Amino acid sequence: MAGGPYSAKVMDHFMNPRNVGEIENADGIGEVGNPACGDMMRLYLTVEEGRIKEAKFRTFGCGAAIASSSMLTEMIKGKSVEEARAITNQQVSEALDGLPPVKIHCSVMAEQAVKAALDDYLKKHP
Amino acid sequence: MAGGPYSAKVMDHFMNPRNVGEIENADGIGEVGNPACGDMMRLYLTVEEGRIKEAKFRTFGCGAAIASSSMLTEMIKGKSVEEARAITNQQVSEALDGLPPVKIHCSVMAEQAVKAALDDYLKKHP
Amino acid sequence: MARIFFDHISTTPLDPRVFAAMKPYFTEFYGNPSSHIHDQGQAALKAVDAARAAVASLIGAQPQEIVFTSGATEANNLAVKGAVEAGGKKGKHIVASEVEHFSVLNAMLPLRNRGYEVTLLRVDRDGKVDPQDVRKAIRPDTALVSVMHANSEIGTIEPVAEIGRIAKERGVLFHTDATASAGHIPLDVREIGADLVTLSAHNFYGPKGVGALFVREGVSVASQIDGGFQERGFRAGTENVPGIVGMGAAAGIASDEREAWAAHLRRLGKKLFDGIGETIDHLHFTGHPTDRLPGHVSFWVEYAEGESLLLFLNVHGVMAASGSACSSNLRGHDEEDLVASPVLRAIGVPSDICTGSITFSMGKGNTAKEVDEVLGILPGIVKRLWEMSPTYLDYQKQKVQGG
Amino acid sequence: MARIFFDHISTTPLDPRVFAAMKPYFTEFYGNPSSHIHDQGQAALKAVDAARAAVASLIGAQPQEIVFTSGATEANNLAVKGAVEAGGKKGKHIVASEVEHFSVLNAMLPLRNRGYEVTLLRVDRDGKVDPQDVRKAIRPDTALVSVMHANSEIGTIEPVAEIGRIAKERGVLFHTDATASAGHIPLDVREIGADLVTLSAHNFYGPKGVGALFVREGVSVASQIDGGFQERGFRAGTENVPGIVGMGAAAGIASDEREAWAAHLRRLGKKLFDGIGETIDHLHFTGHPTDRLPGHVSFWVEYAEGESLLLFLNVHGVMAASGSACSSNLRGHDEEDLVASPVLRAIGVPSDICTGSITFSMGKGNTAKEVDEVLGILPGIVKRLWEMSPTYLDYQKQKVQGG
Ligand SMILES: Cc1ncc(COP(=O)(O)O)c(C=O)c1O
Ligand SMILES: Cc1ncc(COP(=O)(O)O)c(C=O)c1O
Repeated sequence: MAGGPYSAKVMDHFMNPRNVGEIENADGIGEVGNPACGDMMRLYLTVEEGRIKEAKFRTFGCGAAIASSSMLTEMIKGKSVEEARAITNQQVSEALDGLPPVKIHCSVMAEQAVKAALDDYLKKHP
Repeated sequence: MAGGPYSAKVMDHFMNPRNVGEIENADGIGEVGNPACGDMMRLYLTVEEGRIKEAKFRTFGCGAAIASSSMLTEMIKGKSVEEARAITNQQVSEALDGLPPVKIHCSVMAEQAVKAALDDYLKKHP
Repeated sequence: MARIFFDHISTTPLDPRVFAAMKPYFTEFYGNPSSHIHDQGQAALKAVDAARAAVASLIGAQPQEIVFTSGATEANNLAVKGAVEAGGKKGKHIVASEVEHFSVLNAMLPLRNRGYEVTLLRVDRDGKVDPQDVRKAIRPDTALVSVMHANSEIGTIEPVAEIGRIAKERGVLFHTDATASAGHIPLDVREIGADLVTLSAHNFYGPKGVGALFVREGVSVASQIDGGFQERGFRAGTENVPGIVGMGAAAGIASDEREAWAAHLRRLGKKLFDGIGETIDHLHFTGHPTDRLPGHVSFWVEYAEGESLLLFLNVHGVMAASGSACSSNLRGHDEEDLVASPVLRAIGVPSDICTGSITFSMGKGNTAKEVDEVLGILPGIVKRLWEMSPTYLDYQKQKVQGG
Repeated sequence: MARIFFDHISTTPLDPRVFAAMKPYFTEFYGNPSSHIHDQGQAALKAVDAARAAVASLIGAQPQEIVFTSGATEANNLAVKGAVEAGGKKGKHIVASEVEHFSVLNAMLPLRNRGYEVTLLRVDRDGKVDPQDVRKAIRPDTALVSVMHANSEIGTIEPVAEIGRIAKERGVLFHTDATASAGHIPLDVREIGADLVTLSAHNFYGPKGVGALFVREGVSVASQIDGGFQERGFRAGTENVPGIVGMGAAAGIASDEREAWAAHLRRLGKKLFDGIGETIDHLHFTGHPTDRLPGHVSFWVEYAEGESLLLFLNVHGVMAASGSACSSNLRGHDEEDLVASPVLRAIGVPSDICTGSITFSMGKGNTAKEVDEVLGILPGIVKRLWEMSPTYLDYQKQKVQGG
């Protein structure tokens, strides 16, 4: 394959996404985006002793959206709640060896998803 | 040669112009055109018993101008003064198998040259 | 792995016979047609004139009615801007369909800034313009009606002959963009009653970088690229001689073979259409069911996003297009450049779905075996995307709960 | 018979290495760069980007500063119309030299009709613009200065670096048409201080149908061909991929070999210049004696008309150009289309003579032997035309009488 518009890293996470699925009775669920905008991501977390134990996602969207979701779940697993909340879209994008400018919003969605899931977790576990 | 922008007939008369030269003591001389316009033609005639005996020309100008001059001299030789005066630029152009539209004025110049030369003849031989 | 090109609507492979015709005009006959005083220029000029005759013949035109351009986009700009500018101050109104290509729609933008008004005609769910709407839209100050011959995204063929008749009745110039149709379906400029017709060589197995505008004898357009005296003053600039020769050769081949291609493509199209319809749920075909380009199958799938579909198809060796502009403008500067396809919006595809549209456009070289391969590959890809999709999950749960 | 091409200013033969580089992009990699979601499109996009870098490198620019067009004429139109339109209402004045190509001069016509004013700079007898005249011509509302890099008809190189400095001082955009010079003489857009530079592939052994406009980073031009999202919005339309690849290849070769070509052509140019000067009376060279394109020799001969000279030269296998527009527009509709060359008028060649101008423009493939052949052929042709000319006859008689 000639590589497509995406980096090899993006294509790897797109074609072999890590942590696809859902978690029954998740500690936190974050949903961001909107299919009307072309992308929607739902992130499920379990948290144990202040650390993210498991992360799963389902995403409707383009290659960058799926790869950002997959990369995000890899990045947050094992991190403390505070560390996970500090993750920025730049970090997601860099971990994927970059995204085309028009696709930066996909990494932003990933950043927002983890924040939303952690908010949900804190609400449920005050 | 690929033919150039002109018909084979034009090219023949351009490369091997008939009747180039001048006639000492011509019976009539006609000069038309202007080098400033890119073309100038001078036609020399001798007339015997109301018929054109000899015709010679000198022309400064493009391929069409030289070919029209050459063709004209061929066409008028042996013609009566009246017949020569009746020659039109279309006849010159047709005899050359046509001229590009922008070069029609060259055949007009030929028609005008013979008229001017005949006027000169009539003035000198009233 | 399969290498299946099902994206002929974006461009077509150059026919090897066309390339053979072009070849001598690269290194052997390299003259500039304006230098026709010498042999090299003369050879170039003759070749351009021969190509002009071949292109004219493809669409029932006279050679002097063909103006060569750098492509369809330029031809559409020349048609739209050129016609209204040549029309002078009396015509300040343009009628066009809302499913025109960007090169028609965006060509009207600078005119709008200069005070021209535009009426965009709605289309029905199949993407068709109603000729009666054209009649209603024409005003006393209408300078131009522009309705495309066939839509590249959804394949629909527009009723151009009726529109041409109405435009003529009302004394208004009629332009049709035949980029997607020329060389593929019948196109006779007199039958259509068109004054201006856009053609593109690379859409019928000719080279990129060359197109043409048919300008009916007696119709005037204001030149948009000014300079020397080429193309009777309608379009300045040294001619793309090998490109024009290629367009002529492609037009000649299309004139001879178009019908055979169309028959072949209609068979492949039916096979693909039937197969997809049978194997994939939640699938909606787009465009007119019968009045459509041969070999063109377009649809959208619920709960699956178009770019992801295309990426997976490509990984499996199948090259196709998404109707969505999203994927076709990955090189844009920011999200603003990611706009949903106006065509899909126009035919009423829900906007949360329009990113899922796929266009399979087959060409003369495709085979039934390739259709089978695509039919084998597609369901798995759709399933995979569904399984990743939160909306599909919700739908499934709802279904279980609902009954 | 000799087949000697001395008309490289009209176009150059495609370098076989350029053709080899283009070839795969006709039939093997035929994708549309906008379809870069799949392999075919991706291959095309990569090729276009590589060519962009090569063209940029030829002129000291950044890749993103290169906008591909269909040729120099389109690039000149984009530069002139695009720059003043993007400048908005404040800039309503353009400064250009009177020896610009028609594609600059005529691009200003529609602007004039819309209220823009144009100051045409005079040139001296060698065809040079005086930079101080540029300074004087610039007004507070000047939007653009356009002065060409080198003149194709008379070979003169203009003082573009000084003009660029003045334009910059005054905060005015500077465009230079480098069609005749790029790939032949040094050209660095930063040194020149140009904001917009026109390039044409077929003038440096690349293909016809492709050119480029350098648009300095931060400078905006209003697009003239509207449609899709190609070329960062400056120029819509599917890219002429093989053509662009060819322009890139030609730029790469020119970067490497330009100096060697120029040395060779300067030698041939001197030989031709000296030989013509020695053997032909009543001959006047045109253009600057030293600041000129290598291998470019232009002149006029009294009492001999240019088209006839060219026709005879061609019959003897020598292909050249006349400065006169007469011969270059034999396809026009009527005599109105036969206008004397504005360049020759501008440098003060008497108008009854300007039809006699000849431009010999040599290329990298020409040889000293060919120069000898031309030197052998030319005097006989001139003599033959003189002997047919009534004005030469008068001159001879006058001379006899006078002395
Ligand atoms: C209907 C239609 N018109 C015009 C165009 C523009 O063609 P090009 O990009 O070749 O200039 C396209 C391109 O896809 C098209 O589909
Ligand atoms: C100086 C100059 N600029 C622009 C052009 C236009 O080039 P083209 O006809 O290739 O578009 C020419 C053509 O001869 C030229 O000499």
